[in-house]
Amino acid sequence: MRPLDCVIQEVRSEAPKIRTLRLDREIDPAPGQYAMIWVRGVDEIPMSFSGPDTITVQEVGIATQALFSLGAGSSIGLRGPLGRGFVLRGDRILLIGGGVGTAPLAFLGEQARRSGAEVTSLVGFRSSEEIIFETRFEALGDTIITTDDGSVGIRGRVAEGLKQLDLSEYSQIYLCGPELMMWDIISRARLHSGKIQACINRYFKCAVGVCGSCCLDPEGLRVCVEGPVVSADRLLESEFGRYRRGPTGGRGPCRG
Amino acid sequence: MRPLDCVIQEVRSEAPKIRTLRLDREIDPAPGQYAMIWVRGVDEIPMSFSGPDTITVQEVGIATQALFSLGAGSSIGLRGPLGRGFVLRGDRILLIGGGVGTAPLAFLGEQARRSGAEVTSLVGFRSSEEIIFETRFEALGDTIITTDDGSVGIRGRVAEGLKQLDLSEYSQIYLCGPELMMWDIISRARLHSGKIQACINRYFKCAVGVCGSCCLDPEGLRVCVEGPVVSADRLLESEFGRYRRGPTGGRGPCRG
Amino acid sequence: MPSLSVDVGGLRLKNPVMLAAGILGTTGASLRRAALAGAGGVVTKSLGTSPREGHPGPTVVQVECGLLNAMGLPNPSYREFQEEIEIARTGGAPVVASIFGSSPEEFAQIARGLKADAFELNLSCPHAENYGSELGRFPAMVEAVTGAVKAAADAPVWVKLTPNTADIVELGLAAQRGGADAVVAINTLKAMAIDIESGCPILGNGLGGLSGQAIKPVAVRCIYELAMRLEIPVIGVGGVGSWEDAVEMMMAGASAVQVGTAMLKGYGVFEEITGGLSRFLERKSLELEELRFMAGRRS
Amino acid sequence: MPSLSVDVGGLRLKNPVMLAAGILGTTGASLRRAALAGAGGVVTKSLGTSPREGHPGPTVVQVECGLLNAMGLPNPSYREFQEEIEIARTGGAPVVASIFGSSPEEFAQIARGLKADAFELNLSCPHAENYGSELGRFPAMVEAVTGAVKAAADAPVWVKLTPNTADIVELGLAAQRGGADAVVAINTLKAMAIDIESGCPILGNGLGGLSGQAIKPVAVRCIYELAMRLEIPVIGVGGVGSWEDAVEMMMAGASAVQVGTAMLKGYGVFEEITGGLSRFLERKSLELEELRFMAGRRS
Ligand SMILES: Cc1cc2nc3c(=O)[nH]c(=O)nc-3n(C[C@H](O)[C@H](O)[C@H](O)COP(=O)(O)OP(=O)(O)OC[C@H]3O[C@@H](n4cnc5c(N)ncnc54)[C@H](O)[C@@H]3O)c2cc1C
Ligand SMILES: Cc1cc2nc3c(=O)[nH]c(=O)nc-3n(C[C@H](O)[C@H](O)[C@H](O)COP(=O)(O)OP(=O)(O)OC[C@H]3O[C@@H](n4cnc5c(N)ncnc54)[C@H](O)[C@@H]3O)c2cc1C
Ligand SMILES: Cc1cc2nc3c(=O)[nH]c(=O)nc-3n(C[C@H](O)[C@H](O)[C@H](O)COP(=O)(O)O)c2cc1C
Ligand SMILES: Cc1cc2nc3c(=O)[nH]c(=O)nc-3n(C[C@H](O)[C@H](O)[C@H](O)COP(=O)(O)O)c2cc1C
Ligand code: FES
Ligand code: FES
Repeated sequence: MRPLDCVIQEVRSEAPKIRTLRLDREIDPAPGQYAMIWVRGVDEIPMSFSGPDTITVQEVGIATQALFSLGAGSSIGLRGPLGRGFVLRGDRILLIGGGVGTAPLAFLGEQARRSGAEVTSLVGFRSSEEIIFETRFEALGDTIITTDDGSVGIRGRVAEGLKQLDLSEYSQIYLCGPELMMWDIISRARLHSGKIQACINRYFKCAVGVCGSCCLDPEGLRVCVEGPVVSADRLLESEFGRYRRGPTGGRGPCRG
Repeated sequence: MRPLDCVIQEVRSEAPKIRTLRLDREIDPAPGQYAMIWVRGVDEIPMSFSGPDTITVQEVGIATQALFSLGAGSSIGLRGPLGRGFVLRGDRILLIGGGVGTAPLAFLGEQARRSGAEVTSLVGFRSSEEIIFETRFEALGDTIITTDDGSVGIRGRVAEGLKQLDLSEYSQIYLCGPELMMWDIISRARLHSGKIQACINRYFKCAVGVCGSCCLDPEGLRVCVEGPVVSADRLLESEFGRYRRGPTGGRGPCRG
Repeated sequence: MPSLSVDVGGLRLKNPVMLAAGILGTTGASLRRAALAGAGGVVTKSLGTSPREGHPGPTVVQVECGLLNAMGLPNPSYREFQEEIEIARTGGAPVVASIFGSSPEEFAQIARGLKADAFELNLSCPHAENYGSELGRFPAMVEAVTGAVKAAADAPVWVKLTPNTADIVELGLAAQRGGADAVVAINTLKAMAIDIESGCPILGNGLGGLSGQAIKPVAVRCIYELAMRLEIPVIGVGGVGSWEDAVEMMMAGASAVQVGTAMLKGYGVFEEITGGLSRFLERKSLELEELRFMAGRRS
Repeated sequence: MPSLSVDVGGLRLKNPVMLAAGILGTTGASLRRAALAGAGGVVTKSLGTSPREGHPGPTVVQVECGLLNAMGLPNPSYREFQEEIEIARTGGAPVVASIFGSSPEEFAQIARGLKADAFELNLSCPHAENYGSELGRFPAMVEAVTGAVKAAADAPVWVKLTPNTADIVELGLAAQRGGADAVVAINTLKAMAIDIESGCPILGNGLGGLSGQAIKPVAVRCIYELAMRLEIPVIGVGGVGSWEDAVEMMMAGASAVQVGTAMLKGYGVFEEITGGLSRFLERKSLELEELRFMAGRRS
């Protein structure tokens, strides 16, 4: 499939460096699936769907900056939906997210709610200004918010919020956020790793499973097509949380 | 489609220079459709189906000679079924054929009979030794045979047999044989040309409608894909019976 | 409705979608039929100095994403063909005579002896000994043949280039130096298919030329490279089967396109492509001319 | 069950179906996974002297009949990669290091510094400035690079050739003169795709390389031409996605084949191809070796 031309219908500011772009069509993604977004003349980068027709982008570098600056009426190229999304299991689910990683979880929660599941959310942000999707999560059910600076909700990392929850009550736990945050949660919730699905990031180039750029040690799991949603069981035995590869294919540290 | 490998199951001699080859599979042709038969290392030539899994070949030159000499167990390449075959119309049909051109007509007659049509046949050959498919035609219904030398049936060309028939009695008339024979019949049966379908020959190269080798003046009808069955109406306004093109694309006389 | 008419390489075409050489170009009637079906111009089968029957069959194989052919330049000679050109002309579109020879002199002889609205020099057929790309792979020969035909012909001269080369731009520049009014790119890619049941090469000639969808990305690249460097127009051919393909080729730099293998779908492709092209221009509020080499301006 | 094992270019492979260069070859783990999935051998991503990030995206576009890519030779440098090769080796199949450089010396430097079961010289990538086919299109350079690596390496040397040339046999003969143990044909065809909505070339690099089904007939032809003239083995690559494709390539003259784009279907392709190959040999009562260049003997 060649990149599909999509026109941005609406831009909504979520936080100082986070915006949601609504596209002119639904391409029927499952929550957790992503698209390769081609910012013409700049680069093509992976973005999760934050709704059936939206992506939510955080400005971190050249391509996200370029995408961030596009207004309604501008167009982008889109390859997607790609990869394997979250699989809904059971009727009492817990969403755990951090920062812009909350985007696919809000989408998932809304779909789960519609199909009758009970949804609890634990979402963390750096500070009150960076909180996004607060109303979306609150509309879903019980919501715990953490902020690093304590400006809203519980002070501290997302993991702080775990203390208020009994993980054994949930049929499935869904995770998305910075790698070290996810690693933190998974390590603490080892006992429940069989029911944790995490949406992870790796460096994607081809996004069709041939270039090898996104492969996870030691299995060689192709995250772009066999992920980005991966079970925590598998992650526990992998490089996840320890190192990741960059654009050269060389190993580097996991940030954030 | 690449040529399909077909193994010759059985070879039956029909006349001194005519043999029927039964292939190891039915590829579901309609009567009047043809296949391009690849005699490996020699050439690829068009052949009508004389039955669901048979072709009937007359030795006339290099490729037919090579095909003629193949025994059971040999294999050929086959592209087909190709082109538009005969369309059955009404329930009282007349078959008019000459020489090896009777092959697709016998196939058609058998199919028509099975679907309840009444079949009359008028078939001509040079001499008694060259008669083929006599029993097939006789099994179908009334059969008139002509031979040039009078050794069997009516003496003379096929057209001689027309005298014994009232063409207006037939719902449809099907024609196949040497071009001048077909032309002769069509000219004499002008009044009925609207209900005559003729299976004609032109020089086929590609057999998929792109090379232009088989095109009929003045419309540029691509006989390989829009034929080889063509209505006599159309033939009356064409080059048919006057000239035909050979392998160079240049015009030449119609033989036989 | 935006206008689709275009001036290209010395001809005015009512639309930029032509019939390619060697496709339904054996008879005047089939060429006329293409014109009546909406082609902006038609190119004949390649014509030589004397009659040729071409290679033994199979001459065509359908492969996964296109056609492989080794027709072997069958033609009744240019002398026999004049009559067909006259018939083709009654279709109302310019008739371009594709010609081939084994030397500049042979090309010139044909161009002198034949009347057509333009000549397209086949310096690119990949499977006929002594002809086509056997001459056309050498820039000096391309220049010499082009020059000889320009001197002999009283009609525009287009040069059809081979993609079976490390540098098609060199060949295009040679054609331009020789005085060509346009280049046509691309002819088929040298290719082969083998029947695995028998182990035999399928084409009667063994080697042949690949055309159709499979080669479009190669054609687009060649056109782009040529358009970037040449001053004369580029006519695009190779895998065009839809209006989107035609737009893509024009954005790569083509002033007009030709349709070959897609004629598998029948004569309706001309209206399909020109119709789609019109609607696209309308939707985008663009003139046809603005499409040309848009990709060069956007990269 | 007929044996599929084969000696090719200095290596013994348990079967003739390998993973192609640049395909799932960025990590030792993904290479090992291919070996465990049944590949007879695996080739790494091409490695250079220093780390490269490659071209900006899009680096890959799916076109009608294949893939267009311009990765731009991203790699962490050969030094960083030795560890990955060791991991790959635990898969039990030979690991071939694909290497690239801008001069015979650079190639030799890498071959001296890296341990692998064989080296494959990338003289054919069509879209990286100063590398690949920019060297590999010149026979003298192919010979010089091959010779330099042969002198430096203590493992077999394979030379991967570009089809973007008028005469691939010249390049193959140059590799042979340089002492190559095998040639690998073909790398991708230089190609391009344009987004018609925006008029922009799609690949970040503009130009890229076409692979997959589309190019198989070109690959088969190149292999046939090479097998006809070379004494060293030819390893076939380009559009192999089924056992029939593998048979066709071997009949064209390949001693072994590599699978690239067809990995789109997943790691199962190795078993699919080797399984089909076994059954074919059994049905035809043939030895693997008898397939090789059968088309040459049948034409
Ligand atoms: C499956 C998946 C889903 C994602 N979903 C979102 C999302 O919903 N919202 C969002 O804001 N971000 C998302 N990202 C991250 C986003 O792709 C990167 O932030 C973006 O690529 C950065 O590009 P840049 O040019 O702006 O930054 P750069 O300065 O180039 O890089 C910043 C960092 O982003 C990462 N990055 C850069 N390019 C890529 C790439 N091609 N693939 C993966 N990581 C890359 C690198 O780790 C790099 O260190 C997702 C990533 C993946 C893999
Ligand atoms: C639609 C169609 C159906 C046919 N069905 C039959 C059939 O059922 N039985 C049968 O015996 N014959 C049939 N033929 C005729 C048969 O194709 C030719 O007899 C055969 O091609 C001769 O090849 P050759 O090499 O033996 O003879 P050649 O010596 O090459 O030619 C003998 C004559 O056959 C004709 N011919 C040769 N090659 C071709 C070709 N590629 N296409 C068309 N005509 C050609 C030419 O007019 C030539 O003058 C059919 C032809 C067509 C077009
Ligand atoms: C059956 C066939 C015959 C051809 N004959 C000629 C020819 O005579 N002269 C020529 O210049 N090109 C010839 N070509 C090449 C086409 O004109 C065209 O360049 C090529 O097929 C690529 O375009 P396409 O993909 O639209 O077919 C032929 C192609 C085919 C498929
Ligand atoms: C995404 C991608 C990356 C590639 N990277 C390399 C490379 O690093 N080195 C190389 O020699 N060939 C590279 N190739 C070329 C392949 O190895 C192979 O020669 C080509 O793709 C044709 O085979 P295929 O049709 O099976 O893919 C790459 C191909 C693709 C599609
Ligand atoms: S990004 Fe290429 S294999 Fe995953
Ligand atoms: S045989 Fe080629 S068009 Fe009919």
